[in-house]
Amino acid sequence: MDCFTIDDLNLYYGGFHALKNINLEIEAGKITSFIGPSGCGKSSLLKTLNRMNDLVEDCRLTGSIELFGEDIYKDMDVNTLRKRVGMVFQKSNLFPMSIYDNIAFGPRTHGVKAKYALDEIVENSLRSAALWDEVKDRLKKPALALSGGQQQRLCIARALAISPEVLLMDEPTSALDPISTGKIEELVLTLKKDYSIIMVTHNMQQATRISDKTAFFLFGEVIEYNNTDRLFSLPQDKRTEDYITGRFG
Amino acid sequence: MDCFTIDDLNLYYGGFHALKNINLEIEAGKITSFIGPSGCGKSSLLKTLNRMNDLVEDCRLTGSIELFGEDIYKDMDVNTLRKRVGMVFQKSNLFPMSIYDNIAFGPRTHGVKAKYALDEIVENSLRSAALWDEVKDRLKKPALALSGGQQQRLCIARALAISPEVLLMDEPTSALDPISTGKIEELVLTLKKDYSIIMVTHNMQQATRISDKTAFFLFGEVIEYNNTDRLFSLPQDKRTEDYITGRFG
Amino acid sequence: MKNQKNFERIMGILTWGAAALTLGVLAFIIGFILFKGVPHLKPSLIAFSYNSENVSLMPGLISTILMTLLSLAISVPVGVFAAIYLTEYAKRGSKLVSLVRLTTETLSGIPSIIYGLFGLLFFVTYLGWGFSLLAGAFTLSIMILPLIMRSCEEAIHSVPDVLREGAFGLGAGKLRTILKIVLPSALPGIFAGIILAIGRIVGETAALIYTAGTVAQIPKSPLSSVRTLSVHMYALSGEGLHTNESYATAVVLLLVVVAINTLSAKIVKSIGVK
Amino acid sequence: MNKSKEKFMAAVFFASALISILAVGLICVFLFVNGIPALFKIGTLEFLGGSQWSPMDQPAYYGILPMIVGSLYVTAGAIILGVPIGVLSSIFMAWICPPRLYKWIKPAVDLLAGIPSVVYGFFGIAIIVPLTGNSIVSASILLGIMILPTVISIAESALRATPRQYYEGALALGAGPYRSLFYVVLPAAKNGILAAVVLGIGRAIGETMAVIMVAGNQARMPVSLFKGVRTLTANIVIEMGYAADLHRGALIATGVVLFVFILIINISFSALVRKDRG
Amino acid sequence: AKNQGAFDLEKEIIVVSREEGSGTRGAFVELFAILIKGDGIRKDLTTKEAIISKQTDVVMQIISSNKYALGYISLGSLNDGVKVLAIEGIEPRTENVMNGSYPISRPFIIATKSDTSKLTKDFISFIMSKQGQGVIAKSYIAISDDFQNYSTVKASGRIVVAGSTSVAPIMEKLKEAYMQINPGVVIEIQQSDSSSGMQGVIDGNSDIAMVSRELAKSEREKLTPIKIALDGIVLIANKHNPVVGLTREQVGDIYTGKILTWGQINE
Ligand SMILES: Nc1ncnc2c1ncn2[C@@H]1O[C@H](COP(=O)(O)OP(=O)(O)OP(=O)(O)O)[C@@H](O)[C@H]1O
Ligand SMILES: Nc1ncnc2c1ncn2[C@@H]1O[C@H](COP(=O)(O)OP(=O)(O)OP(=O)(O)O)[C@@H](O)[C@H]1O
Ligand SMILES: [Mg+2]
Ligand SMILES: [Mg+2]
Repeated sequence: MDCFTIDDLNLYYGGFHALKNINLEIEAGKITSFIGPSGCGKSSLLKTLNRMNDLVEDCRLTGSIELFGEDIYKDMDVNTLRKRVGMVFQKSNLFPMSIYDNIAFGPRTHGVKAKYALDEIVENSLRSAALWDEVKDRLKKPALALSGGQQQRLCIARALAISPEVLLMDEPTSALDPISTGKIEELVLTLKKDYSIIMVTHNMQQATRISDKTAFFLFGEVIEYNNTDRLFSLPQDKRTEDYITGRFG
Repeated sequence: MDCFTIDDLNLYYGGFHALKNINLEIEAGKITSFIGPSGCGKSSLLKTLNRMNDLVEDCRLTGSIELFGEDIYKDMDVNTLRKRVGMVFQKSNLFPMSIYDNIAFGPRTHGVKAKYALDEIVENSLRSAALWDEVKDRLKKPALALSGGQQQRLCIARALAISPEVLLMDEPTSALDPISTGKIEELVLTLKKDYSIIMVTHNMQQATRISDKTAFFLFGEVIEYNNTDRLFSLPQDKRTEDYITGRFG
Repeated sequence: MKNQKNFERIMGILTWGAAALTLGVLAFIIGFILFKGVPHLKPSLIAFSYNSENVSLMPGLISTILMTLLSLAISVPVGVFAAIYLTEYAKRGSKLVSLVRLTTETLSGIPSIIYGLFGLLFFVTYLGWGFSLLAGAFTLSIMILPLIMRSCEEAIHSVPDVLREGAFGLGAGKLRTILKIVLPSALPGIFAGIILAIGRIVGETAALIYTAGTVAQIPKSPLSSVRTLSVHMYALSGEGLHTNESYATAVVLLLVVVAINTLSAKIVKSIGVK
Repeated sequence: MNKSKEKFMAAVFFASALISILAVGLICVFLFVNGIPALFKIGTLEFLGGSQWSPMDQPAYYGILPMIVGSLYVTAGAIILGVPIGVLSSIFMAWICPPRLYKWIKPAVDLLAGIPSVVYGFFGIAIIVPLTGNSIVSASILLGIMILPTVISIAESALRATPRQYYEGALALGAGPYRSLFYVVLPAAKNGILAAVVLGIGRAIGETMAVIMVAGNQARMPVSLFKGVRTLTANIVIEMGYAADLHRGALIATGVVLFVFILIINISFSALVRKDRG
Repeated sequence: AKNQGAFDLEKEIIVVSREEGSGTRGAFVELFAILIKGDGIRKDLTTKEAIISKQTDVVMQIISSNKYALGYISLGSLNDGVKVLAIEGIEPRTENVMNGSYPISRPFIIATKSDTSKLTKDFISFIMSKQGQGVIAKSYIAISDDFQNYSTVKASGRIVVAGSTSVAPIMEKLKEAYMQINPGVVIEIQQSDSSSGMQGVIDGNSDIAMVSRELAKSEREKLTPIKIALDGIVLIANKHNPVVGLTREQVGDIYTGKILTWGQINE
C-alpha cells in the first residue's frame, strides 16, 4: 500500500520554481530516502508532506498529495495531519524548557495528562533515541544546555513521543557521532515495522544501509526513484550514476 | 613546529568537569581531527583554542594553551587571537544581512574598505566554499533565505575571508552533501599548505581521508592522539579500537 | 483531539477579540477626538503668534517638536549606551546591574509631577535655567530614561548569542560586534522603546508645567519658556473657556504624533538595512 | 588604534551608565530627602495606617491608607483589563496578524502610545464617566486602555525575538497554532513579557492627569467599585499646588510610599523570573 | 439617553467640589459656612463623598452628563451646557455681585514684593486704572468703576507673572492691552497655582504672583496683595434638574452631607 501518493507536484517560493513535476508513490511500512546535492529541494518536498510549507510566505503549490488516499491539502485538518506525520528537522529546534517538558509537549497536546503515562512516554522515547542514560538524572534541566548531538537526539525522542504513522526526518543524524547514528539507524529499522519513514540524508552509505527505496533529486526534479539496492547498483540515469560515484571517484 | 601547545588543560562548566587534563601538541601546517562520541568535549576544546568559551558564563579553565609559543590566555589580545584563529561553527550562525555583507564583515573588521578589494575577497571566498555559482546572482539577498547546506558553506566562506593562520572547524561538513563535502575537503587540503587546520568530525572516513593527525576523545579525556593512519590501523587503546570499529561492526 | 480544537477555537477568538478590542478602542478614541475637534479647526489656530483671542497652537506645535527632539537627543544616546554597558560590559548577574534595573523599573511608576518638582528644584532653580525648554527637556529625559534603557536592554538580550559568537569568531572586537551585529538586530526593540518615549514626551503635562513653564511663544533660545501642545490643551481646557479649541488642538496633536512616528520609523528603517 | 577606540567607547558606555544611574539616583535622593522627614514627623504608622486625610485642617490628619487601598484597586483593575488584552494583542501582532493588516495595526498602536494623558482624560470624562460614574471602574477601564500600548509594544518585540523554529517545532508535533503560541512561544518570551507587564504597571501606577478626571478623588476608604476613589498619585497632583511645609513633605512622602509599593511589585516579579531560571 | 425620563427625587445628589486649597473652594466653603474656623482650629466639613475635581471644565462635564450632580464654578467660566441655580432667589449676575446682593464671590489677587521694580509698578497701575478695569469687566467683575486714567510712560523691559490658572485668562487680557500701549514690554505668564506663584515671587523667579485665594500668614509677611477683580461663584446643576434655586442653608447641608437626595430639598 502507498502511504503518500504525490501527483504532479510543483512548488514555488515566490518566483523560484523549487520542485518540478514531482510524481512519487511512497510505500507504507518502508523506509524511503531522499538524496541529492544541497539545494535540490529535498527538504522542500519533505515539508510539503506535513504542510510545514504552509508557513512560508509566498510559497505556492500545485498538484496533489494523498496520505493513504486522503488529499492532505483538501480533506484533512492540518493538525491531525501533523500528528499523523511526525517530523525531525535538519537543525535542532528544542523548546527553551526542560528535557522532560520538551518530550511531554506532544503527548500533552494530544490529551495525555496523567503523570505516570507521561513519565512512561518520556522514558520510552528517550530510550528509543539512545539518550536515556545520559539525561535521566537531569530531566528537569533546560534542554538547551545539551551538546549539539544530544539536542538532535532529543528532537528525535520528541517526535517519537507522539507515535505518528509516518515519520519525516530531515538529515536527523547529520550532527550525530557514528555510535548514536548506529543506534538511531537500528531504531529506525525497528520502527519500520509499525511506521512509514521518509528520510533526507547526505550520507549515501546510510541510505544504502537502511532504506528500502531511494529517490534521487537534482535541481528540483526527481531524476530516479527505485529500490535502494537497484538504484545504487544499477542507476538508470547518467546523472544518478555521476552523483553516486562522485563520492568515491 | 607546533601551532598549539595545550598543557594540562581542565575545563569546567559550573560544576561540570568537561575537559580533563588535556595535553596536546598540534602541528602547524597539518590537518588535525578530533573524533569521539557526542558530548565528549570536542567542541569545548575547539572553542578554548580561540577563547570562544570566554563568552560562556560559569566556564572556568586551568592549565595553559600556547599559539606558536605565546600563551593565548595571558599574552595575547583576544581579537588578534581570533583573527589569527578563524572558526566555523557546528550550527550555521549567519548574520541577518545579505550574503555579501556576511562575507565582507570580517575583512571590513580588519580594515579592508575598498569596494574592489571586498568584491574580490567575497568572490574568492565563495568560490573556495563551492558556493559562487549558486549565489552569484543574489549576493545582495538575505543570507538566511539559503538552504541549510548553502548556509553552512557560506559560514565557511565567511571564515576564509579573513585569511586566518589556523582554521578551527566544528563539523563543518555535517550538513553538506557529498559533492560539496568533497569540494570542501579538497579545499581544506589546499589550505593546508599555508594554514594549520583543526577539525571536529563525526565522519571517520573524512578524518582518514584528509587529516594528518587524529585525537580521540571520550568523556572529556584524550584517549589517544596519533598519526591518523596509525590511529585507525593500529589503535593503542582498547576504547579507541571499539569506537572506530563500532561503525562497521 | 476535541479539546485541542476547542482550545484553538477559544484562544483564536480571544486573540482576535483582544486585537479587535484594542483597535476598536483606538478607533473610538480617535473618532471621538476628530468628532469633537475637527469642527473647531480654523485658520486662526495656526497663527504665527499666540494671543488670548486666537489661542493659536503654532507656538505649542513648534515647542512640542523641539521638546521631543531635544529630549530624545539627550536620553536616547545615554539610555542606549547605558543599556549596552549593562548588558554587554557589566558582569552578568552583577548585583549592581540588578539594583540599577530594579530602581529604573521602579522609577517608571513615579508620577511625573515628582519629576517636575525635582526639575524645578534642580534645573530651574539650582542651575538657574529658569522655566525653559532646556529645563523641560532635561527633566523629561530623566523621566523617559528608564523606558529607553529597559526596552533597549530587553532588545539587546534577545539577540541570539550565536550571532555574537559568529562576529567574535571572525576577530571582531566587542565594540564592532555590538555596533554592527547586536544593535542592528536589536533595533526594532529599541525603536519600540523610543516610540513609547515619544508618547510620554508629547503627552506630558505635569512635569513640564513646573520646568518648561506655560508661555505660549516660539522659543528664541533654549532658555525660553515654552508650552507644549499637551500643556496648551490643559491650559485651554482647565477653566472651561476654550474647550472646543482644546479639542481642535488634540486633532493637531494626533497628526503630530503620527508624523513623528512615521518619521522615526523611516529613520530606523534606513539605519537597519545596512 | 582600534584598541583605543574600543577603550574610548567602553568608557563612553560606562559613563552613560553612570549618568543614568546618577539621574536615577538623584531622583531617589530627592524623593527620600524630601519625604522621609515628614514621614517621621507624622509618624510612620499614623501616615500609613491612618484613614483620615485632611492636611489643611487644624489639627491636620495625614493618613494615606485610603489612597494606598485606592491605588491597589485601580491598579489591579487596570492590570486585569489591560494586561490580558495587551498580551493577547501582542501575540496577534507578532504571530497571527497577516502582514497586510500589520502595516495598519502597528502604527495604530504606536499612535495609541502617543495620545496624551489629557486627551485620554477628555475621552474618559465624556465617554466612560457617563456610563460608570466617577469611580474605581472608570479609572480602571481608562488606565487599562492607557497601558495597552506599553504592554503591547514591549511584549510584541519580545515575542518577535523568539526563534521561529520553536513555533515550527510545535506545529510539527501536531499542535495547533494557538497551542504552539501559548505553550511554547509565550513561555520562551516570558522575560520580555514580564518586563512589558512591569512597565505597564508602572505606567498605571504613575499616571495622573487622566485618572484625576475620572476617579472622583474622594480621600476616604473605597466603598464600592462604582464609587469614587483617590489614588496615591492623584493625591500628590491634586494638592501639590497648594501644599507648604509638612503638607508638602507628606505629599512627597506619598511618592516614597509609591516607590516602595512599585519596588515590592518589581521584586516579586523578578523573583518569579529567577525561580524559573534556576 | 441617560438624560431622558423622569427626574427621580429619591436619587442621591452627586456632589462635586473643587480640591482643597483652590481659591474657588476656599471662597465657597467660607461663604456657606462649610468651613469652621476658630482659635487654632480649622475644619472643612465638605462631605467625604464629594467628587473632587481639579479643573473647572471637568466639573462642568460631570454636571452636564449627570442628571443628579451639583457643583460650583467661577462665573467667568460659565457656559450653556449647564444650568445656574439662584441662591436665596438671587440670580448670579454681574451687577448682583457688584452690589453685594448675590453673596458668593471671591477676589482675584496679585501679590508682589514691596520693593518691586518700577516697571512692575507701572503694570499694576495700569491694572488698577480705568483702562485696566475695563478689560476686566469684559469677562469678570471689576473692583469698582471709579478709577483714574492710565497714562503711558513708554516703559520697556520684562515682567514675569506666575500663579493661579484661574487668574491667568484675565491676566492674559490685561497683558495684551498693556503691551499694546507699551510695545517695548514683554510680559510672560506662567500658570501653575497660587502657592507656587507666590513662592516664585519670593524666590525672585517672577515679579507678580496671581492668587485666587486669601494669602496665608507666612505669605502676607513677605508679599503685598492687591485685589484686582472679583469673580462670582455659581452653583450649577444638570439641565434636566427641575430645581431652580437653593437657599444658603440647603447648599451648606448638601455639601456637608446632611441632605442626601434631591427629594429632601422640596420638603
Ligand atoms: N554551556 C554549557 N553549559 C553546561 N554544560 C555544557 C555547555 N556546553 C557543553 N556542555 C556539556 O559539556 C559536554 C561536552 O560538550 P561538547 O559540546 O563539547 O560536546 P561535543 O563533543 O562537541 O558533542 P557533539 O558531538 O554532540 O557536538 C556535554 O556533556 C555538554 O552537555
Ligand atoms: N523560504 C524560502 N524562500 C526562498 N527560497 C527558498 C526557501 N527555502 C528554500 N529555498 C530555496 O529552495 C531550494 C531548495 O531548498 P531546500 O532547503 O529544499 O534544499 P535541500 O535539498 O534540503 O538542501 P540541503 O541539503 O542544503 O538542506 C534552494 O535553492 C533554496 O535556496
Ligand atoms: Mg535540506
Ligand atoms: Mg560539538
